[in-house]
Amino acid sequence: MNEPEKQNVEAGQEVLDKLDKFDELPDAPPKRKLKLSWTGKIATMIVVFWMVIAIIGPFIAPFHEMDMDGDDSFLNAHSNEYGTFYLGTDYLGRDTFSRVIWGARMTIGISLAATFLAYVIGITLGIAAAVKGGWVDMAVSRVNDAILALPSIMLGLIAIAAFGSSIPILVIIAGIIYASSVFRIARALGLDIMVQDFVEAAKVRGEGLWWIIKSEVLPNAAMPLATDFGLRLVFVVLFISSLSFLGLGVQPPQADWGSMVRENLAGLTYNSWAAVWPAFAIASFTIAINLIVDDISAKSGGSLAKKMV
Amino acid sequence: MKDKVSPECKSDELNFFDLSPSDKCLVEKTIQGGFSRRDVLKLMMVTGVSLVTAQNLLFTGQQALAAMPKKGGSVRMAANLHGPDDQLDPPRFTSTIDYVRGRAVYNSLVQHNNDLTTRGELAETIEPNADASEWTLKLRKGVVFHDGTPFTADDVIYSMNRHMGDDSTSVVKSVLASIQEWKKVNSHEVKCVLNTSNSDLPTLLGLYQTKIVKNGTTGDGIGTGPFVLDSFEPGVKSVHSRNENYWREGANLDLIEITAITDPVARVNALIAGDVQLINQVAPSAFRQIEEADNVTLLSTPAAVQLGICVLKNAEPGMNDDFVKGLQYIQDRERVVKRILKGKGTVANDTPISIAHGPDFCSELPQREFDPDKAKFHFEKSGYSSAELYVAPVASGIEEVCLLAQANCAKIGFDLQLKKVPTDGYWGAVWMREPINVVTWNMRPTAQSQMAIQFGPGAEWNDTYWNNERMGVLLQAVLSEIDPAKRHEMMCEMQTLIHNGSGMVIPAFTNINDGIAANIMGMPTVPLGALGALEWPEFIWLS
Amino acid sequence: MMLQMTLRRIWVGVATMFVVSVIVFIMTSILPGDVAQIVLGQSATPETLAALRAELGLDMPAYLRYLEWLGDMLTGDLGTSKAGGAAISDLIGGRFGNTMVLAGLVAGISIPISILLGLWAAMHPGSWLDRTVTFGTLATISVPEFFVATLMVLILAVNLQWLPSTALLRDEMTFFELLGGLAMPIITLVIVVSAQMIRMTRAGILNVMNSPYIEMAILKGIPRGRIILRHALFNAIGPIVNVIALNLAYLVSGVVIVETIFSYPGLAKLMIDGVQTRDLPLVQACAMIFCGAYVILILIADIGSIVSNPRLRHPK
Amino acid sequence: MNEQNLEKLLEVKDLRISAYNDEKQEIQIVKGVTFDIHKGQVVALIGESGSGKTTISLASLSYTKPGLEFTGGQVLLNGEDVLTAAPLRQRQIRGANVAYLAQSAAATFNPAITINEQVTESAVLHGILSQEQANERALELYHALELPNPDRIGYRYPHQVSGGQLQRLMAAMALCGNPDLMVLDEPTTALDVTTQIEVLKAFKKVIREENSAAIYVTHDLAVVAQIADHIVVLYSGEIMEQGSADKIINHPGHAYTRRLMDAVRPKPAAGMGGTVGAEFDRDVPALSVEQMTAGYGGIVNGEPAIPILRDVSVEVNNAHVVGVIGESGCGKSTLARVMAGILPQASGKVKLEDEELQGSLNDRKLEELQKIQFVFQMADTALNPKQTVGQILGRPLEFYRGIKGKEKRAKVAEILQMVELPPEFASRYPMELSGGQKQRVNMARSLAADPEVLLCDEVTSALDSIVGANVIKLLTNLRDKTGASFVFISHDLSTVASFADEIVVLYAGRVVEQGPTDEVLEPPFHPYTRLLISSVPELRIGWLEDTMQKREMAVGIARGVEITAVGCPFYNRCPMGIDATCDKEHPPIRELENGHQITCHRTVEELTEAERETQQILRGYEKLVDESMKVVV
Repeated sequence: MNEPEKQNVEAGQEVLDKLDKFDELPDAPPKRKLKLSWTGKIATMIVVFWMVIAIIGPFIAPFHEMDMDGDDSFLNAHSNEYGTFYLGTDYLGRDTFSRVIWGARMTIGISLAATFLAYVIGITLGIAAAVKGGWVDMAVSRVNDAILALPSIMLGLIAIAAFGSSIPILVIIAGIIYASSVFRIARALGLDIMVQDFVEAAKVRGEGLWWIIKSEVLPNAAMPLATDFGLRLVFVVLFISSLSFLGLGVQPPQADWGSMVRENLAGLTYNSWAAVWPAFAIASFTIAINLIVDDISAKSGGSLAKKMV
Repeated sequence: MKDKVSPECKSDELNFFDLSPSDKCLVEKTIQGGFSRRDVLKLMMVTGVSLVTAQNLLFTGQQALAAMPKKGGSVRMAANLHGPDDQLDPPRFTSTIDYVRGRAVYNSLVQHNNDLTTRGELAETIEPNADASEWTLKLRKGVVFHDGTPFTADDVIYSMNRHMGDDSTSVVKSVLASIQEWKKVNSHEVKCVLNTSNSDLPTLLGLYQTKIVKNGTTGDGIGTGPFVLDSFEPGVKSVHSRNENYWREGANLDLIEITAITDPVARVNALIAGDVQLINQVAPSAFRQIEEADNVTLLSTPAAVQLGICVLKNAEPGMNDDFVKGLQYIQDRERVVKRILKGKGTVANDTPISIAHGPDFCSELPQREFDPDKAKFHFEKSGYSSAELYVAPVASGIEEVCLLAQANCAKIGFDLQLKKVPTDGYWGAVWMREPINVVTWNMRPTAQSQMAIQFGPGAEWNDTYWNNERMGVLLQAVLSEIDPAKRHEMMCEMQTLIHNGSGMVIPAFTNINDGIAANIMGMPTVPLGALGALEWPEFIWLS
Repeated sequence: MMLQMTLRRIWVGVATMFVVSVIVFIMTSILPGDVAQIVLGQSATPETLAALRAELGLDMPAYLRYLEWLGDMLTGDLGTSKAGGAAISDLIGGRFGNTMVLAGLVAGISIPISILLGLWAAMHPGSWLDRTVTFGTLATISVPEFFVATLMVLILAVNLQWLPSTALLRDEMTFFELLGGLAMPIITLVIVVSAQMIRMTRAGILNVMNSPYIEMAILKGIPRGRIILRHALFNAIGPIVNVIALNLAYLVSGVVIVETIFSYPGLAKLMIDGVQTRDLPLVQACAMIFCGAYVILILIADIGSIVSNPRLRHPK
Repeated sequence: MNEQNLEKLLEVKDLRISAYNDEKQEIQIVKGVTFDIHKGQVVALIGESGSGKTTISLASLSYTKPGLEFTGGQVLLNGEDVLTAAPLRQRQIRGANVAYLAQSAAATFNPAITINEQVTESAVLHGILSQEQANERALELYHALELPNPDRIGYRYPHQVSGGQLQRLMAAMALCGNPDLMVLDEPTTALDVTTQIEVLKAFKKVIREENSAAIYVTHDLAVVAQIADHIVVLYSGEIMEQGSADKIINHPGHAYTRRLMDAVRPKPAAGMGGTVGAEFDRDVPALSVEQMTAGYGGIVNGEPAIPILRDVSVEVNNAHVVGVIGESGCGKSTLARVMAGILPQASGKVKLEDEELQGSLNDRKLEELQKIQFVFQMADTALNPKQTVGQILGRPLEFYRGIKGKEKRAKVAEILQMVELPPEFASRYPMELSGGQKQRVNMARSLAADPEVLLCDEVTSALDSIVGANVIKLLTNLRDKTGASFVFISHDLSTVASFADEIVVLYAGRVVEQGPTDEVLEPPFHPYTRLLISSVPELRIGWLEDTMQKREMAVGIARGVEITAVGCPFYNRCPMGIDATCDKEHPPIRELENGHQITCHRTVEELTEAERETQQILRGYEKLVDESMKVVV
């Protein structure tokens, strides 16, 4: 055969060698690590900041949350023999700055705890309902609907009136109430994961239900569930604060941001910022959390949508 | 009957009629001349009169000027609470909004004056017998109910009997327990037979709940009052229009609407925005807001509304007197009045009697001061290092009082935990049950009744379970004591007993703080309750 | 198909309502104090309490009271308020109207706004507009609604005096007076509910944007607008209507704070009052209404997603 | 034919496309590709997954998948560079000038919009046609593409029509706007052989009629041979060789091309079946199914509401490979699922060795489960994306055999070796593997249980030809190594034929023919088997044409499959059906030598005779066709 063909064959030969080593190109690039956008990075910093405050807050706060050392209520920044009130005082002449710092622990603590609880309950029941089906599903779903149908504030009101409003109670109440919406998602996810081939494969192998849930269903449900975490968290914070609107919520003098907004609303008229700072704190924290979540669960739909003309 | 208020002991409550002619005319002029009431107040403050007095002065002034009230106009009042349990049935009245509706629709037999004296309303005269154990009431003639039926003794007997008997669910049943029976003498005269002598009966007949309803009715809103009920939706509002054939001169306003705005901030905003003209329960944090606004006034009536902490004497830790002492000494009373009540209140001396009770107030009793060291000492002596205080926002300021106490306790190393509970169910589940809880009492017209209700041995509402025989003897004796000096002595002894022995911690009395539109004239100031004990519907007018 | 599922839904709804009534009953019965105590309040005495309880029939065992209530309920009798003695149908009547009016107006304004903004954001993912919308909605979600409301009142009512600070209605109001009177609560609620609906619309659309048929549409040279409106929206409608339904349910039952601040006589506040006065029949009645509303809304949402999904509409 | 004197429609010049990973490193996907397309010409891009063939084809629409970027070169459409065109212009090009046919029509049709709207929308939006014209145009295309009831199909929704029809409708969608160029991306890969023929036929027809140019992307040379004028052979983003179809098919220069050609399996015929060493023989079959009926929905006295299989009897002898063949929907997967116990049978028996198995897998004993392993069709969905290969393979070891820790790791490595994957793959996640590698892992998982019977459901049908061939090779080795029996289910007769010892032909839930491979692939055939065999494309230009002729006489197979309770299910498609018999009575089983069975009303003689005639006529046609081909060239 003539020259070029020969080269061709040689060229081809090395390809063949490659092929014998099953050199097939992967369908997808290796598992991508979590990449944060610049908003995500800023958000992370904010969250970390608040976390730190939540932990060390009480030690760095110039005043104790219960000290009424300000010259008068609803003053703007001033200082006196007790110290300096950087953000002014609240309706009782307490230092807003210190209370915001103290409040971080309370607010973040409660909301995170409650949200996690909500997820534990919601996922457990949701998956259980999805996997077991039948009357279990029916019963759990109805109770769930009932909780969704009743105004959460009322549920909180009743529970607190009945059991008092200690922090554990608050966490449990909020946890249960918001478990209902987690349940909806978890159940839906569970239903369509259960019909996946790899779950069927496990069944054919004769695996037990629990093993299937823990090693097949949960790992695959994790991410979609996480995307909802941010909003849940916001709702819990707001729920606690709306309880404080009805005069319940956390125990005085403990500061939680929601109640602080509530207590100091009257100050708005004297252009006192006592109500604005905690509101700002809530917003910054919750928004940050959500930006991170948005980042993690970045919808690839976006990338395709960008190709629209 | 005797006038309980003599000028000298009302030293700080200057009355319009005590003014010099020039001042009189100044006040008249300013009021007619449509000056904003703030101007007037400022003006008077300058002349060195306390704000309280000045306002008082202003109102009495207006009442004096009732000669030229204007007819017409309508006002809307927003109370602090309402709900599906709103009532038109007097024996069941429990909240301000019920009281004011009752005041608009019905009449009582007796009516209170600003100075806490009484005058007949549907009763023309009220005559006691020698030992004040049987009273004869001559009823007004020519009074008709809104539906045209004439008012007679039967209506009185029927209405008053609803507060008596085993199956009575009247809120004031036990207050009226001293009444044995009502006798009809003739169509317009009745006798009230008591089982003990009680010279204060008239005040009892002027309670919010002792309204006269039509014989056989249970609060369908048909009364003899200055306003006819147009519409009533529990928990929403009621509308009333002037009763044109009222038995006396009658109301000035054409229409009043009575509703409630439960959110304190919103309530004040509504007043300033002009959506409502009268509000009660103005929170201290809103005083400045109202005072700064031109179109509204803060009406702050000094009264003996106690902000009390009950320490049960029949339980731990209240049994221990030192504990109570500690809690009493840790109260920073000046600060409570100055900071929490923004000056709209008076320092209390751990007794329920305030200067507002006039001569019965024991000014000799030394004031208990804020003294952390004494408190520390007593707490340590008591052996307690912590306690749990149940708080519900039953009165504006009470929660803050507790917070302040807590802060101060913390400073002397005593751990006073606050347990906040909802107001609903508080009276049933917490008050008089939990070892330490908070309480407030509306001012009673007489010091005797005030103390009897709360400290009478075995009294229904002895909310510290402090039963002192001597107290009981005195409470009974004082009713039949005529000599002012002796009477005052007894009063003092009782207050001293309470001050030293009872489980009550009363750091301060709060004024009754209401907000009213500036163009409201002739506002009564009876200190027995919000908005002049709700006497306003019949008397106010718009300038 | 559609009928079956509608019937099933209704059946489920009834079941839910029953569960709700039981839950409400149990919860209210664990509350401290009863109607009598609340009504008599501070001035209660053992005798008066006993008398009142007898009068209100509170002396019979709890489960009997529940069964009695259930019986009346099934015969369409809501009973009378234990606290006030008024007929519950009267108590609820007007307020039901009010709630519906407010919810209706808010929905009428917020739903179009939300969907438009959501679509617009989804149409330009990553654009400044998208970022503003996402951020703005987050900001509004995360601030307590009473803060928003009070701020509104201070600005619009107290300072500028443009709008009434409260929604005190008169019976003889024209529609526009009504609109004016309700302006404040409407604005507040629109802000509160829109945020979430916008987010969900956006997310829902972007979710669908992964699908091959969207890529196909792009490769067919379909303009952006049509891709979103015709190709994406129709497939994303299910989750969107679901969120809308949940938000409407919230507007019916959950707006107690707004009702309180603007002292607007609606059902949510009534129920809270009911709870606070331990007025079981009243609470139950409200609970039934809320649950009913919830069930109906979800039903509508489901039907909506069926109509939007041919697979369910025309099975093979 | 000589291409120079035809004017160029599309010129691809040194095209380069890259992806960027998280570290912003450039990964070249297309490395400088150059080729031309002339008017009326069909150019095939052939290569395996990862060869960049789809990426290149999309470049003609100036489109890249998200994450990819054009990094060099030009794509000139009628002399205009589409890569640098303004966005709006690009939008016009898409749909108006260049139309795209995706691989899976089922996924690329919008489920919420009627077919007609989707077919016409592009043409209308680009202002090429008015809605009315577009509708007419669509209608004639439906006719041209030989779609069933063309007047009404437009009003239906995608989920209401079959895959093959959707594929053709997609063609209509592309052609509606009279594009200059069509891009067909693996349009027949997912289809049954019988359907594939129909679709190919339709495509070729319209392309000829419309005289439009096309890029045909595929990995299957046999298909290319039927439709392409010019062939470009790609491997990992580079052109190996290109040239006219005739040159590449008949005189392939490049070794890789030959490699591709080897992967094209020979036409199934006798003498291909494997042979089993005697050492594995046993007297009882490893697995057997007797008189089994199965289906979905409630079961009333042995009759399921929706029957899928009807009294099927199959024996799987030890160390034998039983190939189950049939069109999609014939119930071959169901058969496997019943064997595995995923779907309990309605009546009949399933036996392992000779003890009977419970219907539901919940009732089966652990060792029974272990002995029968099921290999799922789609490796992508059958492997948990959140578990590493190590975990996936480790689990059965631990679960069945209690192997843990170090030993487990060692065993996993061993198994990976067995399926010819490097041990270090143990740490990878499924999404980091290629299709073929996934499929190997998928099988390895079953092997890990060290089973007696492996049920392989379409394990090769999703794979490229070469990869598929390798997998088959692997299976054969495994069979010889482990001595396990295989039930190999596929719609691709030639794949089955290439290594099954016995073949079971299923049609509409009934066994129409079964027996040793050699017997089954030799006349006499059951008419359906005949149909299958003749549908397998040959690597021969012009094959499609003469098969078409055969079709004409052998009655269109376009007619849908009907699952009938009485009579022969194949009746309505059978060229030699006997009216009033085949449709009324259940056909008898005709026993031939060594276990060969044909279920048909026709006698063996009749069948043999028919076959002979067919061959004669065929030879006649082949002459004719050769003529016609000459004319074309």
